[in-house]
Amino acid sequence: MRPVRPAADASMLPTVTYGPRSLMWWATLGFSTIEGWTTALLVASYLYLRQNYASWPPLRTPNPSLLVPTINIVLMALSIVPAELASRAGKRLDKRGVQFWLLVTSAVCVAILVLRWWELWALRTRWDTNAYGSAAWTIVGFHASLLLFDVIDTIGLTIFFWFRRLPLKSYSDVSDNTFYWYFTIGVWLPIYLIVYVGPHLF
Amino acid sequence: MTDSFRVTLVITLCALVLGCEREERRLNSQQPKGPQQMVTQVSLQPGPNVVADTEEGAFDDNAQGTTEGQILFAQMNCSGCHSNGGGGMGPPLMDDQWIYGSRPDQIFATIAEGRPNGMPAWKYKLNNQQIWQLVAYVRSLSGLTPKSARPGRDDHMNVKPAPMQTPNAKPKNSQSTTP
Amino acid sequence: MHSVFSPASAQARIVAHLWWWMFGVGMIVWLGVTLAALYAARARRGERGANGLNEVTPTVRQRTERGIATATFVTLLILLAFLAYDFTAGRALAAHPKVATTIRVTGYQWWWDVLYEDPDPSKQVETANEIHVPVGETVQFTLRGADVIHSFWAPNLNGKKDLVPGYTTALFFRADTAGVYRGQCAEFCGLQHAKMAFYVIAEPRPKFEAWLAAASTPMQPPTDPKLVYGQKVFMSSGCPLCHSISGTDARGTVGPGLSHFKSRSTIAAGTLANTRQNLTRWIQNPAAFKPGVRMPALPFKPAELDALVSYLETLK
Amino acid sequence: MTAPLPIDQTFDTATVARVTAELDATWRERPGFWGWLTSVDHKAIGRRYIVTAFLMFIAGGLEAAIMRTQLAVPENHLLGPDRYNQLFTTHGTTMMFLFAVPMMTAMGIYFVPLMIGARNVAFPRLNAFGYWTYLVGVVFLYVSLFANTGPDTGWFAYVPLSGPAFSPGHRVDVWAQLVTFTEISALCVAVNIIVTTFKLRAPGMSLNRMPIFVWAQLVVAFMVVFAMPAVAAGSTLMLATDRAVNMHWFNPAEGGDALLWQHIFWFFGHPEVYIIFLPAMGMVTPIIETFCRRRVIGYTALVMANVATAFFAFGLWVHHMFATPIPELGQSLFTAASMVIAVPTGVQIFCWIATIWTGRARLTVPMLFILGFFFTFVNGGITGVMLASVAFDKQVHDTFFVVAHLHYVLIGGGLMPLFGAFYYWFPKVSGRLLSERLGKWHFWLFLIGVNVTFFPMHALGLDGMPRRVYTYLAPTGWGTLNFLATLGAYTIALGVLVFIVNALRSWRAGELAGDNPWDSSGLEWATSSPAPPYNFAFPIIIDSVHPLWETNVEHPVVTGLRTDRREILVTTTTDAVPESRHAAPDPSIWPLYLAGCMALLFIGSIFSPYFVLIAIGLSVFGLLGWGLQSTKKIEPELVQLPTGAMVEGA
Repeated sequence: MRPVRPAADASMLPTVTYGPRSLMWWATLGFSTIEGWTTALLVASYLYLRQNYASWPPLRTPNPSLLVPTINIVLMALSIVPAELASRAGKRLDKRGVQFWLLVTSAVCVAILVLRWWELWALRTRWDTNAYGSAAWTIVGFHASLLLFDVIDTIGLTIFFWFRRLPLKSYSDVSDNTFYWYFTIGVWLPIYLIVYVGPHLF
Repeated sequence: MTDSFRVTLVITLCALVLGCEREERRLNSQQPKGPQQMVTQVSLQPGPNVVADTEEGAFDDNAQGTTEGQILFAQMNCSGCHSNGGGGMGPPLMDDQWIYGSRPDQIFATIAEGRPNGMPAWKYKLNNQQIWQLVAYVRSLSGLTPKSARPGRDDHMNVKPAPMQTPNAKPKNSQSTTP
Repeated sequence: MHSVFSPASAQARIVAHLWWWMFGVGMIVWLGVTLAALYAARARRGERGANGLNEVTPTVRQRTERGIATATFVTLLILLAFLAYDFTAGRALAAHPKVATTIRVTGYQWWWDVLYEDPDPSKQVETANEIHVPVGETVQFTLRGADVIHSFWAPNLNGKKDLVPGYTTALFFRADTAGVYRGQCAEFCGLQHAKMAFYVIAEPRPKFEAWLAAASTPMQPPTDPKLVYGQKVFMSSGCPLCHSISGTDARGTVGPGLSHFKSRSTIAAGTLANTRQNLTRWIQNPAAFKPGVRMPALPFKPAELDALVSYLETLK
Repeated sequence: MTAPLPIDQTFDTATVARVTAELDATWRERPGFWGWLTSVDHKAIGRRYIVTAFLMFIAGGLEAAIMRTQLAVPENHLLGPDRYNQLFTTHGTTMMFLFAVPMMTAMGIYFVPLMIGARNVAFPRLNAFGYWTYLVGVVFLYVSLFANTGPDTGWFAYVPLSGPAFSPGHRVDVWAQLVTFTEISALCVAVNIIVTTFKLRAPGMSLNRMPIFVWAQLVVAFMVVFAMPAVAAGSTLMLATDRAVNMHWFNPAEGGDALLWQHIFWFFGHPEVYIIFLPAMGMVTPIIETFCRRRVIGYTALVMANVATAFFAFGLWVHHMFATPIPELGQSLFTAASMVIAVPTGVQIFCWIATIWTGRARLTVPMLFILGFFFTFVNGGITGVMLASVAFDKQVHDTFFVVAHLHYVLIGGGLMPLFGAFYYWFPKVSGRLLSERLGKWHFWLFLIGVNVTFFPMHALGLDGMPRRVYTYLAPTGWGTLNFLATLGAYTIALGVLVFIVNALRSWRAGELAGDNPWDSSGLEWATSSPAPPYNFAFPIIIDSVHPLWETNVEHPVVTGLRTDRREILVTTTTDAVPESRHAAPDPSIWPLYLAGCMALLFIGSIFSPYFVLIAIGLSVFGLLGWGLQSTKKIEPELVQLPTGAMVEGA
């Protein structure tokens, strides 16, 4: 080992940063990419199977119902507001704001997750009826698992913020949580269009 | 590392006990002995008047045997009367009603000996191993065999494509090179 | 016996040439690179520079870099040549003259069902594991997988083609030398993937016609009492549930058809020579030769077995 | 918080000693078995990965040896078809999923932080979680194999053979879930490597100063992110559901499609080959540079070649499906891609040969393995180009020709450099050198063995011997070459045995190496061998690709990182300018706990859906515990708001 000569001092560098400067943001980005790509492959398979059918959905299979899914996607759109406000409060280190908006966000998330159950049945077919049913159920089900993970994450964060004294870096986690939530609902939009609206159009 | 291997060893031993029976592939069917001396016309009370030999063992908890039974069920056209276990000309096999008893040896007798009103005797057509496989499958239809050994959904390759799948020219048969 | 090296059809010839060319060029490249590496390892071009690192003069370095560029360029050329050759070969293989005969081959675990299509159903000929084709004519195969994926491959005649359930695939070749060519399933298809062979018998038109005619005649009922008994054994046992014999009530479609069974050279998809002794042992216990095979060992008494075999031996 | 240290004057050893002592206290592993379970040190995890993966290599090798013995003579009765199918499936699965990929990524886990001058990976607990998940997979597969539940439909598990109708029991389920475990662990490693290389590089190590090995690992990490999800989706969400809950993804009668599986599998399966092969390429460069004592020629070309290979790798999966019914037009496209990918590889090889040429090669064992790599790999590469031709591929596809090809590529392009790397970096890990004498025995036995085993297989394939056959009939005339191949296989085994002996002996009593035995240029050698838990007492500032070959006598370093907690220096993505300090987590049991939940989730799902619910319930606690641990310590922090404003507080 060669002798060392100090050439720079890091003691003035921040220990808590936001967005692309924080490692957690990169982890979120990484796993969002993986999950998004998996969804994309599932959707591609769905469209591939579609080639095997003359009519889509198959004969004697009704189109998926649009009521619940539409309600849910509106909810998702609305959920952006509290999520964004929570993230902003986090960026102001505003504890009260974070607590309140996280609570609202979790409430909406739970509502969305609950609606997801009826959303599955809104497909109006079963996973074991035919390949169409299998594909649709798998895609919606897989996204449900992403949703579940996100809900656990958000609720956990909410609990922490209400009942524990937290280090300041948790405020940065709030905005990463919002970031992940945006991804979760962002990846849902194409699913909604292809799996639920698609069969109605062509 | 070593610790995880000690654990492995223990689990292995347990798994050996659990897994083997279900997963065993019984490939060498040894020369089976001829059909036992059973009287072919049967009394109507449940149960055969002779007990079929179980030397070759029932396939109840053997996955491969049950699946072979499923294949035989289709090949021997049992569905002709029993449909896919739902029943038609013959009694349904999926419910828990058993005219001649649901014990493996009873079902064995039913298949081997036949029963009045149409059920033919199969003992001259199939060997005991095959009959035992059918027994396992028939019992699996009404959930009498361990779930882990029951066959999953059938690919029913040999039937025509399901009605909802009207063959679509473009993506398939891309290779048809007929001039 | 069956090899890419000894092509017996127009198609296989094209591929064989392609192979020998690629082999030659490949060998040169392989030796070239290896020798270059070995020479480089012995070369001592670098001079000690700062920190005892090996440096070379700018001119040498320039020459080296030019060398790298040239080598890359040559690689590219070779690849383009390969590509061009491959495409021309591909086109030649796809060139599809008039089809004389169409044969439908269906893959089962673990045997091949062969059907000679004919507008007149009575003239359709069904056999198994042995395919007679006329020499010098293009024969088209329609391939189907009945259970799992198999692959139809006779190296001397043409490349392989998969039999994928749910798809119908096609393959054709023009055998130009008479002979018997072995083929084997080339896609892993379960327990007996190893023993799922077939034979292609390429013979001149007249011989082929004769065989086809013979193959389409129904079997005559036996007269000799022993054979009559043998047929009775066959019919009253499980055999007809799986096997068919033209001209009788045996119409099973589960196993290979047995009409003109004796005219085939092997039993059990190329596993055993078709002799009386083998046949007897096979019927006694098929699983002894092909563990996992679907054919059951039926409980025949010795007399029954003897008569049965004698009867099967007459199905010429 | 330690007092700020004086800038721009060489430290007296006392200061260094003080800092090192403090760091030792902060970064120390917990003692005993508990410490072993909770460790989050990338070196400890990486070492475990390497050892486990190597054990898997031995297991897979033994399976291969048994298979070769079965095939040595026609109609051999050593194994029946049932056992043989389980063996060849387990061999392929082990080598691809449990040896090759984990081994390559493990080398990344161990060496990337050292090479970029970081103190740990970006997410140490995720790293541990990845290892435990992988270990679950390992144990799961081998327990199943011994329980006669070993998968038996090939490492590619083609439907419908692997579907519910033709694979009764749980053998294929075992395969499907095992794949899931390895995917999860590979993805965790990938994310870790990407973020580590992007954010934790030593100050001054801009992207164009990153060691080639790190580049390779980074590129491969990205490939993993885009390749692995395919097989995860295919096996877990399609094949497993087809088998468990009667879905119809692959059931033609209900509109499913058998070829869909092949597309999905090979979309992963082909990049997989490069995921194994690129890191090995990354190992070649430093070895050549060190033993020819010169900078590699064409650094940029090598990096570009890596990236290009990664891109092409996703564009040629169909060349595994030339015999299936797919449009011919598409095929020729994939042919072109499969041939073009040979160009970047060629460029790399030419650059290396030029480097050796213009240097002075010392033929140490690592260098011998590099020469062996040229000899073996180029052969495999050429047959690879041949196989890209549709016409030719239709003849040899699924024959022993392909077996020969893939072993030449994977052994030549993967194992040879890997063994070279073992000899090269063993002192870094153990502080001792491997024996050169045994190493030469190892090399020659291995090289001869490989070629005697696999070269005859080319001929066998062209003579029509299909793959995956448990036996063959005598008249086929395949006996002689098969016997030869079997002899070769035993030679390989002997060579590997020599290596094992060498490793075990040297680990205890090998010649002491010192910090930089080969006088190499990489940053990993700038610290003691083996490295302390914190790797570097001070982040070293560098200004070239070969910091240790610069003439300066002392390392300029960054000071001011806290020594009373596990603080690591975060730098900017492209130019590696110090950006922030990040408090790395302490040892934790939660990774193990969550891996356990994973095991319950996926293994349980084979038997009953209720296990899934239970596992999810349990993992909620795990996630909470994970979060609690990282929010336990309340300490004064220096917050930089997105506005740029700095706030100090707790």
